[in-house]
Amino acid sequence: MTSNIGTVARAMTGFGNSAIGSAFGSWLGKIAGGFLVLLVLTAIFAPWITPFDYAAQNLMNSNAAPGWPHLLGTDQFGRDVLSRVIYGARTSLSVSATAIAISISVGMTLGAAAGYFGGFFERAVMTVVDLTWSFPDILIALIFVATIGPGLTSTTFAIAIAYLAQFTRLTRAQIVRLKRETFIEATINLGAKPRHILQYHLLPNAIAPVIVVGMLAIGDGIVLEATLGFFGLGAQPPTPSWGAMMSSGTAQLFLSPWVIIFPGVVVAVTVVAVNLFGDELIRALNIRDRIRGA
Amino acid sequence: MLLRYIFYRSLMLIPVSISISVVIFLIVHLLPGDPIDNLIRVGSSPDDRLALITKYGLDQPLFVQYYRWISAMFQGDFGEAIVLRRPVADLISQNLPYSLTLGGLAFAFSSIVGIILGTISATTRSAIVKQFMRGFILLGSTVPGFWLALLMILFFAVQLQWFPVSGAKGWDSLVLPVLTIGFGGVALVARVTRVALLDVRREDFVTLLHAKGLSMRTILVRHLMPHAMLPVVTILALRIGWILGGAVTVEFVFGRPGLGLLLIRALGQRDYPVVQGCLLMLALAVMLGTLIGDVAQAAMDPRIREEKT
Amino acid sequence: MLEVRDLEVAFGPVAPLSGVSFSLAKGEKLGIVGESGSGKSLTAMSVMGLLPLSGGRITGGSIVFDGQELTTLAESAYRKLRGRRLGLITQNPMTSLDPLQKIGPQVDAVAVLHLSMNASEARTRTVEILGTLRIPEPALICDRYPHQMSGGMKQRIVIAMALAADPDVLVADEPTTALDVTVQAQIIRLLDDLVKERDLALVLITHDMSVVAQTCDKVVVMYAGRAIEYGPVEAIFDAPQHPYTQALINCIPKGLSTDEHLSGISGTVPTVSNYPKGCAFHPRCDRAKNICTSERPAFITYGNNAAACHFAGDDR
Amino acid sequence: MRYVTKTKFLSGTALIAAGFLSCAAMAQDVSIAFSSDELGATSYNPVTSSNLNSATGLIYDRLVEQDADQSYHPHLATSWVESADGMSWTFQLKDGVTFHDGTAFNAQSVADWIPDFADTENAYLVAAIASVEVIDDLTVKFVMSRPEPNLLYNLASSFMGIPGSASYDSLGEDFGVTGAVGTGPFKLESFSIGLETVLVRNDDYAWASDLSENQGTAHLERVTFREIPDQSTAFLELKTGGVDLLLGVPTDFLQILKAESNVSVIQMPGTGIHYMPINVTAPPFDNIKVREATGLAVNQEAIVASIYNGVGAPAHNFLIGSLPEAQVDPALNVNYGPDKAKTLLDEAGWMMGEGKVRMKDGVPLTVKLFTQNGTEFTSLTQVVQAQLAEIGMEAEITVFDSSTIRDEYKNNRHQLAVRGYDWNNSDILDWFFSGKRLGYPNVSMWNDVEGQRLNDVAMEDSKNSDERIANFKAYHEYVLSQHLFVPIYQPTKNIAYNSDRVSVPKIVRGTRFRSQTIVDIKVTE
Repeated sequence: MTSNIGTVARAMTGFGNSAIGSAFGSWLGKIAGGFLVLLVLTAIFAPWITPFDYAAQNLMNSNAAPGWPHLLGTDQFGRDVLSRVIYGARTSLSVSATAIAISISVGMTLGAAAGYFGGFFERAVMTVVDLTWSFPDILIALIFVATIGPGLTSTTFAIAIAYLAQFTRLTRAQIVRLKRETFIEATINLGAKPRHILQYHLLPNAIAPVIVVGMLAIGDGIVLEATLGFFGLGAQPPTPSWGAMMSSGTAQLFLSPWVIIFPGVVVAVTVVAVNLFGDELIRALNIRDRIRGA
Repeated sequence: MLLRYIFYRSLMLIPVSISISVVIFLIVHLLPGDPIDNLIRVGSSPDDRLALITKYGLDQPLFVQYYRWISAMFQGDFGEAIVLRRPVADLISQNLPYSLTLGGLAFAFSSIVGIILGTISATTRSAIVKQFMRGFILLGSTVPGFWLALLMILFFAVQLQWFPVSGAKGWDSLVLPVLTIGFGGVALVARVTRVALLDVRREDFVTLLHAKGLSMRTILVRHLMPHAMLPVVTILALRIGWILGGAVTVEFVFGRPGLGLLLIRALGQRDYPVVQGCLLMLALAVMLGTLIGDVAQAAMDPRIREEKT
Repeated sequence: MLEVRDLEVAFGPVAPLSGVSFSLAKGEKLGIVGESGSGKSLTAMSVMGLLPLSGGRITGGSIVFDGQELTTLAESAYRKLRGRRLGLITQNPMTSLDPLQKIGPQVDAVAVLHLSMNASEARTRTVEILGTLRIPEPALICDRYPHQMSGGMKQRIVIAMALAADPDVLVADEPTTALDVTVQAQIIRLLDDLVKERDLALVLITHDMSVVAQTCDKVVVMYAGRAIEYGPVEAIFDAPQHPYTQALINCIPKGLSTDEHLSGISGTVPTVSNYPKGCAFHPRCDRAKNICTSERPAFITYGNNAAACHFAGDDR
Repeated sequence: MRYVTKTKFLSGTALIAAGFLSCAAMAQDVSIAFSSDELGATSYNPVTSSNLNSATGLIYDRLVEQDADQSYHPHLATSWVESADGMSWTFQLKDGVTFHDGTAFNAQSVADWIPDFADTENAYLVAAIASVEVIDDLTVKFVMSRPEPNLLYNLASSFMGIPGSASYDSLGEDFGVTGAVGTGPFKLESFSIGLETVLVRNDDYAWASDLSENQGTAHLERVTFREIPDQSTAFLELKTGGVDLLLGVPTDFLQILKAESNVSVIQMPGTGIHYMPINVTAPPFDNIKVREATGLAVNQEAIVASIYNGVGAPAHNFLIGSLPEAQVDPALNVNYGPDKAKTLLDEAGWMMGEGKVRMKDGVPLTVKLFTQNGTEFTSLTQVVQAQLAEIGMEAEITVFDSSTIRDEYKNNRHQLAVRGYDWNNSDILDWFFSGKRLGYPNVSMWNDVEGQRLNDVAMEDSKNSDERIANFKAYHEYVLSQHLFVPIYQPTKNIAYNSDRVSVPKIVRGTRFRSQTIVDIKVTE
């Protein structure tokens, strides 16, 4: 595939900056970053923050509207929606982050090997990568979950596989670019072993864009997890995840909309925050062009 | 030159297709469960079950089953659906038009609107427009499709009653699904267009175009757009697979038949021939998409044309 | 023909260029010389009216071309000058042409736009100009793409574009930097000939003092966004007033003698955001005194040249 | 109609047009959304298809019909006689019945039809019929290879709607897809797989069964059946007038539907049970005391009241209430009894320790609870999980798709599961508890000598229906005594319709909402 995919990949990973938007952007970036930190802290300290047990049912008080003591209301089992949204942050964030971490490590290995060794190996890897990249991610995830069974583990792997192509491609592009740089050529000419070059010279230099793109992909991962949840896969009850909550019976949308609307809003806000913050990172690290190079 | 390029590029697809068919076959047959459970009903005996397994050749070793499938495939025979009891080719050809209509319209919608919005956002001087576009693009690429679909129905179909809630009859049933899929697509295309335009604008030759005294509009239309279209074409070509199979959630919510829904339903029933057929179709569409993308690139960019022939 | 006075350029809050003045008549060749980042290219862009492309604007001074004030000129009127009366040659021929278009149309466009020619007239003219630039088989070249040509050839195409509408002033922004040494000389010679043949005014921007010495009539030496010395080439080479000019001249290898000491300039060019107070050159200057760190030197005319140094005119 | 509603928003001239549209709408034209469990049919061939929907019953008539009380009523057969030894059945057929293609329905039609079942997945329905003899034009005799007290039940099934032989043979594979010929009150006009089926009135129809009030042609001229996979979308279609009838409304929607002024809901007694099978081979459930305790932990009444809003009935044994075999010794019924459950667990050695979970030999009482995706079961499973926690049993839920969960059962990886069945015949006991079908469908993995003996007697040695009832009841009671499952809930079948537009008989006859009721529906708007 051609280098234009680079622009595509870059475009997909963040919105370009503009001179005027710059000041406004960094202000937004601060808010987005602050929100994300808060979210992660909430997820970590969920047991101490939640007002109720996320799994405690109270069938006599089901579908209660937001109010006191259930600030965001209760679901059809009388469980506290706020507590579930907070615990849901745990599930959704950890599933997505773990998935992307796996995706990055495998993708970087594949991409680095492909970019470094080139030839038939590169062509084979990239053909597969391009194909999976063009395959709808929801189908990849659905087939994968059908194969190894539902649950958080398989959802995690499904998301990891769905986004593998992106990181393989990005790493490869970084490596190909770096390989042309003089200091690497020098190292190669000095007779260093491929493993050494990859490990000490190429990968450290390639990692920043990959990490940032990975961060942005966490947002996509959250959405994919939610969509899997819509098909009843993903987190197993009573474990809350945003996706599972949003899909907990579309009947809820009419009966007790807060059960579905609040997780939806949290997903939207989180993903937007992830994107804004990612943009700031790209700007701060000045790696826009390197992401473009993919 | 271009023809030569297409020829060689197509040759590469043959080994890829064969490997893909093996992968698809293995994935489908490694799925736990089997289609026979979906055929037998209360009252049939365990012997009836065995008879069915034999009838559909599911007791044969995997490679025998693969050989049968692939050799039939070479004669254009997609096989017979086990649970759905129809020729797979029939099922696909019944569902494909729906996918193509929905996908094609969503594709056209997102390309045209996306390119226009992307161009506006890259060229506007107004900070408000810029921030608005930024917000739109951000939202468009983050909202889950099923969520958007439900909201669309609630607002446009239930509140305003402008369009039917679901179904696939008449043009008006297409509007909401196309908008739902298109929303994300528009955001993506606008994003790519915008970034590509901003990238090209920084190239040296653009300075020289200005130095020639060309107007901004001439430069945009004659020089910047063709460049910006290279990545846009790439992403659009890559989306062909998404068009055919990626609309599952939208098909589900809007009650439209389609390849994605057929595939997911067959997957649930382990209707092997249907799943295989659909996946192969999608894979072919994806390969065709990358081929079209590459060819379009080559047609547009003389550098690629030479590099690859 | 062209007169620049106290030009000042700003990008948002930063002002990377100020206090640049020079004048140029028909048939004259002016060199603007300095290290990268000294503001040479900004000067060129200011003259071409292309600063807004990179987000900059002119905040002070004037540029008068043929009696017309350019700094306040409307964009539409400026567009009629660009390509028609002001020609630009850019630094990197590799990236100066639209890679998706054939050579012919790219050159034709100028004549079509400014000389109201139709396509075939413009093509005839293109072929003719390419021929005068010593490009072999000009008619065939028109049907080729930029990537199919060598760097030197591409730079000739760029020159052809600049010349297509018979301009009065040619601004050449480091036209040879990206080229092989042998080609460099050819291009410089070509420019030199063109000035003679067509009675052009040439602004040649370069970091190479020797090119200036060979080619130009006048020279502006720039450092850290300011002109620091200006005058006829002979005067400046004979008696450079600014220590920086002196240093640049010292950098030119004089011959092939093996024991010759080639001096460099110690230190680095400051970036826009941290221009030193006073004379921007003082941290690298071996003659710097207290006054140099606090007061910016004014332009002092000394003989035929003028220099911005507190010690201009002093004997060394 | 949606378009009528839409025009209301438009101005005066459009209102006149709307008037015309309303007249057109008065032309007895309705659209019906299938329930989610009957989606995805690819053919209206009743003989070979494994998945038929409600529209099938409108195209084809059956020889006999079954009512909600499980009694049998004549339809195309006016009467029947079973020989004393059960080895033959003779049916008198209705006179004057014609197929949609104009050919007459007679004894030969039946004789041509039964052999078509050979080698299909539906062959078991006629497996006991050795041959079909045409006695005269309107008399046909089934010669049996063994007594089959269940024959009438089979004949009343959708799969035994009678197709016209001529068309069946000429269309071949395409029968039921491009065309379909039966004797039913409606003819197939068009069938778009996965989208909709359009039926038009059979104007010759004059042979409805006595389950219908209307004995002539249907009131409706045109019925459009639509497939809408998402339940909430289907609900919105009903609300906005896109469909007039919703077959199969999930219980969670009832509350919302009742709030809609223009929507009426019919609740029919269901034909199935939601229950929790217990894998008797997986410890700790190999101990009958633990199994019994599990059953005592489930509060059926609370479940019906809370998650089903009082709709439907609690289930206390394995069969639907209307079957005579369900009337077992009350002592054997499974009821809520948490105290006894705790005692039983104590006796089994599972003691309450410090935490909320019982322990035995340092092992916590943690079990796997499987279920299928789809809101119906996942909600129920979560409540069951909470109720099990009350007696100190920690259940971990896994939600599978229907194919994967069967694979788990077959590989004996399960302990508890929440599932349901839909079947209005006591032979369901054989299906789920026969030692021949361990894993799936026998999810309880129960293989017991006495159980199998009682099963064989009920399945094979029943000469007539009274004997069959007694045998199955005995088998049912024995199954209950072994605590192989926990009965939970008998759902109702809920049908919602737009009461502004259509009138539907208040009392629905038959085992489900089918042709016998649809011929009585009128457009009233």
